[in-house]
Amino acid sequence: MIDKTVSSLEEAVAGIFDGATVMIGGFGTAGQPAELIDALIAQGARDLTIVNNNAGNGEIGLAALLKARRVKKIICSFPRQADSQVFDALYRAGEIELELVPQGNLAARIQAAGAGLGAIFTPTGYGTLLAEGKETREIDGKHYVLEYPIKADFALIKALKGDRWGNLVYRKAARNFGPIMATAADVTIAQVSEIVPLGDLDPEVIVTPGIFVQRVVAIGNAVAQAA
Amino acid sequence: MIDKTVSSLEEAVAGIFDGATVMIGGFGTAGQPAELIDALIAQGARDLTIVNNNAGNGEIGLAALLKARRVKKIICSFPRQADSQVFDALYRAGEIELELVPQGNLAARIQAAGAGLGAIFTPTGYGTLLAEGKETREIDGKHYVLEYPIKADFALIKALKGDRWGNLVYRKAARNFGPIMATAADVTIAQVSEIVPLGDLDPEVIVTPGIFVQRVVAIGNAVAQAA
Amino acid sequence: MNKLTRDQMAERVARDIPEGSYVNLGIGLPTKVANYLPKEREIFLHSENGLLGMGEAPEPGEEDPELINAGKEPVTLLEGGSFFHHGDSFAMMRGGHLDICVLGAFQVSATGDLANWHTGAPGAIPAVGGAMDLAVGAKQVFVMMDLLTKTGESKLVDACSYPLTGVGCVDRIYTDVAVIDVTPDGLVVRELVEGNSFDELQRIVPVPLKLAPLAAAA
Amino acid sequence: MNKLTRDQMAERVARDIPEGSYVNLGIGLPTKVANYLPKEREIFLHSENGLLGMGEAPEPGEEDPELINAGKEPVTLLEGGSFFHHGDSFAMMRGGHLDICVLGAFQVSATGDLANWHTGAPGAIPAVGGAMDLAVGAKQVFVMMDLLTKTGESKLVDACSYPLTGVGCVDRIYTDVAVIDVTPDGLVVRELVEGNSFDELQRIVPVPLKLAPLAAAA
Repeated sequence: MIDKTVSSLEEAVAGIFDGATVMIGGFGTAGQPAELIDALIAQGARDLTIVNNNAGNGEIGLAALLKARRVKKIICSFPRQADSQVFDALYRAGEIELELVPQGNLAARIQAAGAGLGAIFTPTGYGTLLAEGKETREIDGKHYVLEYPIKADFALIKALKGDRWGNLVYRKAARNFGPIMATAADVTIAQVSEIVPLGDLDPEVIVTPGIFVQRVVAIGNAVAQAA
Repeated sequence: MIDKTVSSLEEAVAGIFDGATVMIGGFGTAGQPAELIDALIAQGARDLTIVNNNAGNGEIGLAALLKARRVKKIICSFPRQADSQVFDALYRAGEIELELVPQGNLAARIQAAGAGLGAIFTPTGYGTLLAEGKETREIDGKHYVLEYPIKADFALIKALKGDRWGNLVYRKAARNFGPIMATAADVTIAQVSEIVPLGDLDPEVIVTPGIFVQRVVAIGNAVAQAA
Repeated sequence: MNKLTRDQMAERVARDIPEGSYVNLGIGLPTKVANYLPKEREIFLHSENGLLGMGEAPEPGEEDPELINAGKEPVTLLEGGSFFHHGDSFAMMRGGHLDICVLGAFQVSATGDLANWHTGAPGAIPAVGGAMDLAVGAKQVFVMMDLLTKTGESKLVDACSYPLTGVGCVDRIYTDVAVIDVTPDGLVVRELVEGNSFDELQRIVPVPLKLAPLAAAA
Repeated sequence: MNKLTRDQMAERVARDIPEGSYVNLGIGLPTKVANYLPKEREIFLHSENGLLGMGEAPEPGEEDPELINAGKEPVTLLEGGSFFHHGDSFAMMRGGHLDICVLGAFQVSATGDLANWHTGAPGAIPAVGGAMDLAVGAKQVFVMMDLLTKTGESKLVDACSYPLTGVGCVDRIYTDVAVIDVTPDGLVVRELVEGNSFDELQRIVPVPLKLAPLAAAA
């Protein structure tokens, strides 16, 4: 019997190694797997490259990981926010590397990794700073920039429900990057509000099929009272 | 009030012009929008380029469209089947053009069109007849072929339920090409077993959001008794 | 010159959004447009974080931290709305499925180049989000901005001095003093706020303008 | 030489599929492998038309024309299975998410080139389906074929004469007389059907073979 559920957050983040590339789901705090991030901080892996839409909010979650000095580089689209003070300070001090990627290219590059494409010509960013030094091409009268896949060793994501095969469904706008990050990491680790028996999730509504998920951990349904 | 539902198959296929590129959903007969195809035959458009996984089965649906001599060219992955006699005869007589595309490249090229990419480097087909004359590139030690998007003027697809905003859900393996073709056509026309009131489809389980659908027509639930 | 308030600008943009449009309203000023879309007109608001059919702000106390817009403010979802992941959301944007996006701007050039994400100032931390995807992807790109900076310089320029968001992507500019189209023949003033004259406008904009009001501008 | 029947070949392949594997069984002979997967072992069968967790053939009368496999035969879905569209399905294949695919073959070369979609015969109507995606995408590509053609020629060849499906993609070949791995050091015989000798095998295969049985082959 295959059972991808693990019984502790510690077990969930086991094996994340120094220098790993780790995708972290979420758009701001919606969909951010805060408990998994806390477990990663406790686990101790350092020199991480983080892929996330943002660069942390306030002092919790991703911001706390940054504050613990575990992150060497962040690949994101929107670091600067009203409450991104942790990142801002590290960045200004030259203590974190930033690769700024337009949000749609971030999504498309993650998808390209998950789908096994070698590279994509995307229109986004053509003629801008963010395409400097990149190969471009005119196709049918429109300009495109060549962008490469973003793969990860691990993905930490948050879903609403999961089962022992790793099937996942999400909740509202917390879905955001979860389903695509799950496809692009060697080991995808999902925190869910509830682990349900196999067969409980309707095969028509499963958003992330279990093939993309290696570990599932339940964190209780504190965040999903409305589900 | 926006109402994308139309009351007849005739209205559903109105405006499909001679020479149009038309995507038709389905994998064999599962998900094939047979009633829309019959309506297209009655409508009379000719010199069509058809994009489908197959090239018709038996004498109905897509095979009937071919038999009516409305198709100039077919883009597909698997034309030859036990019951593809209509296509076989036209092809052998030189009366239909075939662009053979590996199934995954067909899907990826349709997705690229829907997502606004200019081209993709795909590993599928490298070193084969189907990549002859195409640009290739080695990326990180692996070989890729450059493939371009496949767009369409119209897509005819089959779904289980739809609403007046064009939101769709599908049924089992009849989903196949429907959701991706919907993204890649200027005008996507969906036949559904049932039109439901707005709000009946759970926002979490809508597979094709209405933005990708221009017309919805109900054909009764003859095929969906198990739904 | 007479100037529209920010709310009047939002109301002006809202008037030009037809029923049935798929629309993305950028963070900041453009978000205000939602307040002026007539209730009887069905317009589909898209938010890049995976929502279509976005509704109004929730009642106080009804906020859901997992139901937010691209500006990370609580929103609601209309009946008929849907949720999807970031890949699908940006396919909608980049794939030309949005009819209109409305963006703020630091500068717009005479040829429709847009600068709205980065001042280029030393020490500034850049953040781009989905702006570049909207700029290249939407069928029509509307910009909404005051014509002048706080220090009185025209934000409508010959060539942007700030880093670009997109090249030649802007279709129409709603300013506090006039509505201006970017056309193959250059910038064309379609509408002047009541009391403003074309000559007055041309004096403060360092790019040649033409005057060609739209018959059905309202 | 002693030869396995087609069912024995299917049984042999099935033995090598570990619990928890994500597996795609190609159309034709490979489909038989499903019949020999031990019921107590949870293995996830993928079908490129959008199924994961495919089950057995339905009872007669229970067939659903919208629940079919890639060979367009009626199947069932296990509890825990899921449906998805062709884009996602081929992302699973091309993106390296399948552990194993099992494909039939016309020919396999000494370096693991695969030919299984087209005889190249004049007048033949080619059809490729998902074979090329499986060949490049699965972590391990197993081929399942009789060693000899009906006219007695080796299907294991120095270089394929039929049009290729994929270059250097095959990892292991299950034939009716032996199991052979494609390795950086060439073709290595891992297992001979009982009663067959290596020398005998080498005599009919026009490519140099090595013998290196796997300790834990069964």
